[in-house]
Amino acid sequence: MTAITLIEGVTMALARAMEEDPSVVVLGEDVGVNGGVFRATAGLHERFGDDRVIDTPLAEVMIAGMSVGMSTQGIKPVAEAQFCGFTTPMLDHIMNHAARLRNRTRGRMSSPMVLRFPTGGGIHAPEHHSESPEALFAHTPGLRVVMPSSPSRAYGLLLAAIRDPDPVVFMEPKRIYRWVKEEVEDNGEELPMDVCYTLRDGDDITLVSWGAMIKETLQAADQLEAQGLGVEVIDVATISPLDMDTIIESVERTGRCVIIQEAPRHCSVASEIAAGLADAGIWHLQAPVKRVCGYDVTMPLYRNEMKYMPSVQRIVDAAQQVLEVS
Amino acid sequence: MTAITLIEGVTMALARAMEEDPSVVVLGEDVGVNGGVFRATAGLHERFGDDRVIDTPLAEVMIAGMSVGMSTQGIKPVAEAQFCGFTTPMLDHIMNHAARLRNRTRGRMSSPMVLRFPTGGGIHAPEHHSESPEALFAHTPGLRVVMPSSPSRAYGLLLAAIRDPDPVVFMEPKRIYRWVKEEVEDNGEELPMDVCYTLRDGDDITLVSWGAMIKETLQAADQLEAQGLGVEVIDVATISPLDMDTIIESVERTGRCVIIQEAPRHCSVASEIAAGLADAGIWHLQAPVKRVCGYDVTMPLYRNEMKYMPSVQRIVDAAQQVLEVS
Amino acid sequence: MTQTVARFKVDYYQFLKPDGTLVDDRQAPQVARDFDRLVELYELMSLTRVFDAKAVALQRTGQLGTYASSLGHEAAHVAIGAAMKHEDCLAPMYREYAAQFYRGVKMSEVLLYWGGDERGNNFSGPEHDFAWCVPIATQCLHAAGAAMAYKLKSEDRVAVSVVGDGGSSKGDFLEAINAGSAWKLPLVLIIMNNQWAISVPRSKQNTAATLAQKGIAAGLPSMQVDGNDLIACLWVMDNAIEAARSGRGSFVIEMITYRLSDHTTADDARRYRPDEEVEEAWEREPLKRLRTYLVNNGVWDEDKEEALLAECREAVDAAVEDYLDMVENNPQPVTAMFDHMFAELPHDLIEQRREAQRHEQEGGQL
Amino acid sequence: MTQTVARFKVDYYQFLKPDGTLVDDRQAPQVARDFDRLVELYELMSLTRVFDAKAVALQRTGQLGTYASSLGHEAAHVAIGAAMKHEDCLAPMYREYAAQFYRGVKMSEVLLYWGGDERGNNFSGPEHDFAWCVPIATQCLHAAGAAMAYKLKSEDRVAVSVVGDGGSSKGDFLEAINAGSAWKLPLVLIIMNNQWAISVPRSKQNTAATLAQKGIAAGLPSMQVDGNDLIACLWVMDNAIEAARSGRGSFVIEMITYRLSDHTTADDARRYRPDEEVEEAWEREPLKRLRTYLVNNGVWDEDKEEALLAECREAVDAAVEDYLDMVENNPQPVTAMFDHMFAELPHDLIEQRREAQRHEQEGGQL
Ligand SMILES: Cc1ncc(C[n+]2csc(CCOP(=O)(O)OP(=O)(O)O)c2C)c(N)n1
Ligand SMILES: Cc1ncc(C[n+]2csc(CCOP(=O)(O)OP(=O)(O)O)c2C)c(N)n1
Ligand SMILES: [Mg+2]
Ligand SMILES: [Mg+2]
Repeated sequence: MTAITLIEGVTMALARAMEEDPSVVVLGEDVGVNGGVFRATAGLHERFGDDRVIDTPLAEVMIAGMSVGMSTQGIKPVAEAQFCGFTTPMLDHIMNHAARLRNRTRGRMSSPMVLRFPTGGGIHAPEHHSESPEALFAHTPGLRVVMPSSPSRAYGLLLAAIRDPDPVVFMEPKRIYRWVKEEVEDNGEELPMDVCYTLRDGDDITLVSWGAMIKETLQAADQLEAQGLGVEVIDVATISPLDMDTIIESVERTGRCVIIQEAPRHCSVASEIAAGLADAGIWHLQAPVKRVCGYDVTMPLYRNEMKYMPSVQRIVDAAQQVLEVS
Repeated sequence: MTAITLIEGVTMALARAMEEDPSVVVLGEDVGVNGGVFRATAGLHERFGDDRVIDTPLAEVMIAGMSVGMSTQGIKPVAEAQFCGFTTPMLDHIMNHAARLRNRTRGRMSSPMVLRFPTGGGIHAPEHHSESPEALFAHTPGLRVVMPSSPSRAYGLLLAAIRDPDPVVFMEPKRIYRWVKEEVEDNGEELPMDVCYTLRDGDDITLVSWGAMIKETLQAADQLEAQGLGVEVIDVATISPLDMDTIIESVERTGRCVIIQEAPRHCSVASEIAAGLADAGIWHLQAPVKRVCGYDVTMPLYRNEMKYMPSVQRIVDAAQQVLEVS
Repeated sequence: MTQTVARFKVDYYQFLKPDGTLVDDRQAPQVARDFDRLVELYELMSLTRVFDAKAVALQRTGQLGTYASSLGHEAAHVAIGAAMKHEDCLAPMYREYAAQFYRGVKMSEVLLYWGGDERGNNFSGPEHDFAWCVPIATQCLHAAGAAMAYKLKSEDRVAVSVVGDGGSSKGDFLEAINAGSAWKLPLVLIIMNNQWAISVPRSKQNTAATLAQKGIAAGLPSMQVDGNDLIACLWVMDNAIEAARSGRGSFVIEMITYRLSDHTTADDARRYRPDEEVEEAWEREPLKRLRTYLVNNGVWDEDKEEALLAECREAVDAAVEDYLDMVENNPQPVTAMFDHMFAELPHDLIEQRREAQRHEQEGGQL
Repeated sequence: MTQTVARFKVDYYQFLKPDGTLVDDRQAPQVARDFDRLVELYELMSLTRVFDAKAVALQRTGQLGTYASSLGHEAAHVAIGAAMKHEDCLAPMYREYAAQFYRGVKMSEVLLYWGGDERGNNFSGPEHDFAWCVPIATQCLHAAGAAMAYKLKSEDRVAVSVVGDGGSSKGDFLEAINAGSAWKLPLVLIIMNNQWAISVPRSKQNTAATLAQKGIAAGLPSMQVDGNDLIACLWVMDNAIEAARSGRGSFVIEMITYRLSDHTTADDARRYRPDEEVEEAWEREPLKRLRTYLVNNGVWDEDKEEALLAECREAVDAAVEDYLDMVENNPQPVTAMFDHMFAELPHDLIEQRREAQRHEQEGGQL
């Protein structure tokens, strides 16, 4: 067992899944010899060959549509979109077919496929490389949406995603691809795709986040804890289905909640969580539910991208605002 | 002045806009000689000819992409997607270009275009004809999203949309295309695209909805009022930007709110409104905020579609639940 | 300096003329003499036409939702079904009933589907066949994916997809052609050129001489065939499918036919096309010419025709009964909309399912 | 019966061989003798190459973000720029700097863009030209839309778009071809076939003989040209653009060149392509052959070359200075991300803008 990064957790899960199930194929632009532009599929082509690790023509509609087709005929496609911004042309096949095939045919057919892609900002990339479109997928019935924030969750959740009998959208927070190393055993153990992961316990306030923002959320938690506060940190990780129970149970204790996401706020995952609290969680709330989000503007080019994303300071500010309410 | 239906309001606004601005063109599948599958563009081809009312090849990506292109070069495209389900292939150009052009070029270019399409269920149509994708558009920075629920709002808001210097997604609730007739003067007066429309005043509960669900919402309000309750009914109408002020101001008085939408609940417009209440509206809330939505499943084929959509009964039930809390 | 680096052509195939005689006796393919096969397929074409009329009538009387008629396409459709093996995969658009009937789909299932009941998609045809596909042309990429799966698994199977003249303008179709070329997939793509995409005529899709030549974009063998000529359709389909099966890659076939009906029952074609055009098209329709040919060759006659039609009507009536029985006496419960979303219902849907059930029991209706 | 209903071909154009001599003196077009134009364009090609090296160096030293080099494409790019009129519209992909320089875009603006500053897109080129386009091939439909606008307004303007060999597989490009055909748009679509789409070789995009033949799908005139031969590129572009301008519809041109650099500075091409291939490609690169030709014709020499390079370096250095001055001394405030979202800031963004401003003043940074 060696310490690995999040992206190495992805690669390890891919290799494991391909090893254990010959129907698993990886496809996408530059996933083959090149090993993916982030190296997520590094080594797989050498190990599994042309028929299992497939460089495609440059055509996202095709990648998505053919993945749907393959998935109905005994192949398990794990398709890569090179960047989050290039999933948009895939939405038609993902939303209108992958998410619907089982229901459409009353179970006769299904579309067990994984769409994985790097998401989020902060790596000084060009336009369309830094978005956080999880809400688009999460709003679509029939899809599971997953975003790990640690090497072990990347490994365990991707294994679960690939083994799942239904389509899974697996979003990889590329800003933290190589943030921390963690000891992860390549034991083939998957993690559940329908629970939130509580990273820290605390009784004064609940911080809810996922993906790369977990980094700033934990840093904000450090600052708040240094002030003697008990901060509960929840990594949503599985965005759809959303485990509101864990969040509500936490807010039941803390009475206060701040939700942190990189995506714009309007009609977002953060909105969903806040709405859940406004319903089933209302009696526990001792303060407004604050959402610290990307602004409702286009993700700026890289010189200003960090000013777009929630900073530790913005999270701490929001938490303090919420904590001030008595 | 004659009484017209909602769809006639659409047609009247299109004709008016084309009359007053020669750069306005209507394009889409079957919008020409056929006058649109719902007759929204009826008579326009005859009146304005081939160059202003354009039947396109069957290619949604092309319609969206060319509309973006035209809009940058002095033409004002009003593109029709034949049904809501066929906007998905358009999302790439709408989200990644129309919504971004002005910002991308620091104002040098812009994409003043309108994408209009019939939305929602209840007319016994096949699959992909009955969806409510407003959240997808509303989550995207740079787009205005509008959905009228009356003939006069259809007329006034579509005029505003066409005259707006930025891209507008104009969703037409087809179930109520011909629900009521209203006297609407063809006076060229537009309506503001950033306010909610309060349809009824009341002090006991606020019902918030938009589009075709306004019909059931008003019917539910009737039932509640028959019980002696004061029901405020707000038609959101302009989904993005969302006028939370009007909603919060109402809830300040009523303390109770039910949000009704046809779309699935997860990460939806209803979620956004509830989240807004959980933040700025929290001190006014005397009860949980309930969302009565389509279920988080694929819109069923027509035999069961009415069981998918919020019924008057479900709205009344939710309202009563909220009203019972003391 | 100029140098021609590539040359291409599109051939057109027709064996049976509209008047029911062969274009050229000596050049007719073997299938033109396979009367057992031709009679079998003629019978299925006839059944389809009877079915079609009934379905339209059901819609007119409020017993069926919007229905897309296949009137005029019977030869092309039946040839597609007849050329395929069971293990091949069909990714249809929405009107290829004759192809599907050949492959085992029941008439009652077609009715269920257009009757607004998902169970129609859970049909008796090959379970690996795709359901009807509403988002135009997307089915072509599903077929390409299926073909890719067969290729990866070294299975001798072919995927077949059908798209309309309108749908052939869509990127999905064009990307499917490219995929077929990139991986030499066992894939047959058929453009069913019935001259209209709802109200938009073929001439507005583009100004090219043929639609078949779209295959040339990716170097695929591309041809046109008279889609009202069963013999030509069979010959072209048989050859393409077996070539695809034996590893010779993908094919693009434009079948030229005519949509004799409205686009669907929700359409009124008189708004946009002249009656004369339709009348003229009736001259070329597929059943009459085949019947003439069969009669001329002594394998068909008035009595057989009458018996067949009676049989067809009976079969169709039985199918209608099955359909109505299903939707009236055995409707889907509200829970059905939850139960097939996932292999296992996630926690959030368990709750919503319960709510829906409660509302149904309370008789909650709009 | 078989009947050939359509025939097509793709021609390849080359006038100037890699060794700097003409393929055939007598067949060379007039532009081969227009030495003023050729020298002017050679100078711009040289400037672009110097600029390119500098941009890569800036990225390596952390002063620029990811940068897409145009090394090896200079002839093709400059010909595109030179063949267009100011009022024509260019919808580029992301590396056609030489075309854009010709049209007035400043080097400092290119740097600003890759330096992560939107102001680079607000460039000094024609204000109706599109900005660099990241979502591959989408620009082709914007060009088609622009062409449609010109057609509707009866303006004698042409829209030009460029797509890569990779990008030519995408539905957007294929739908743009179809649109060009459907409406006979004044549109020139260029496939810049530089043999690689990041790590994916041309041969994996499809197995067709040419990429140009994609135009045949919609009946457009389609041709190949040696993209390293300025004379051929100019000749083909001049002709296509003027034909498009005079109402003869759309054209598809495959320019055959080679990406001599990594895909972008974020890429390491040694991972996937052999050095020998690149070395071999250097033999065919566009500058050397043109220089040889100009020298052979007595319009260029060593001194001029040296003076030119010195001039280029100076101009590039000045551009770098402008760029760095802009981002260092005049950076965009946080409010810039709000101020161009809409013509008029909606109420929800007014609030968020205030919040962002407050955070910036507090020095809020990640
Ligand atoms: C993506 C998409 N856009 C629009 C429609 C609406 N629509 C249904 S059928 C049709 C015309 C199809 O014409 P064609 O492809 O020629 O097939 P045909 O119906 O003539 O057989 C249209 C526009 C759709 N179903 N899908
Ligand atoms: C829709 C889309 N998919 C993927 C990418 C990522 N990407 C950027 S450049 C590139 C390769 C482009 O190759 P080609 O079209 O041949 O142009 P070249 O870079 O060689 O000039 C890819 C895959 C993108 N920008 N857009
Ligand atoms: Mg058709
Ligand atoms: Mg390339």
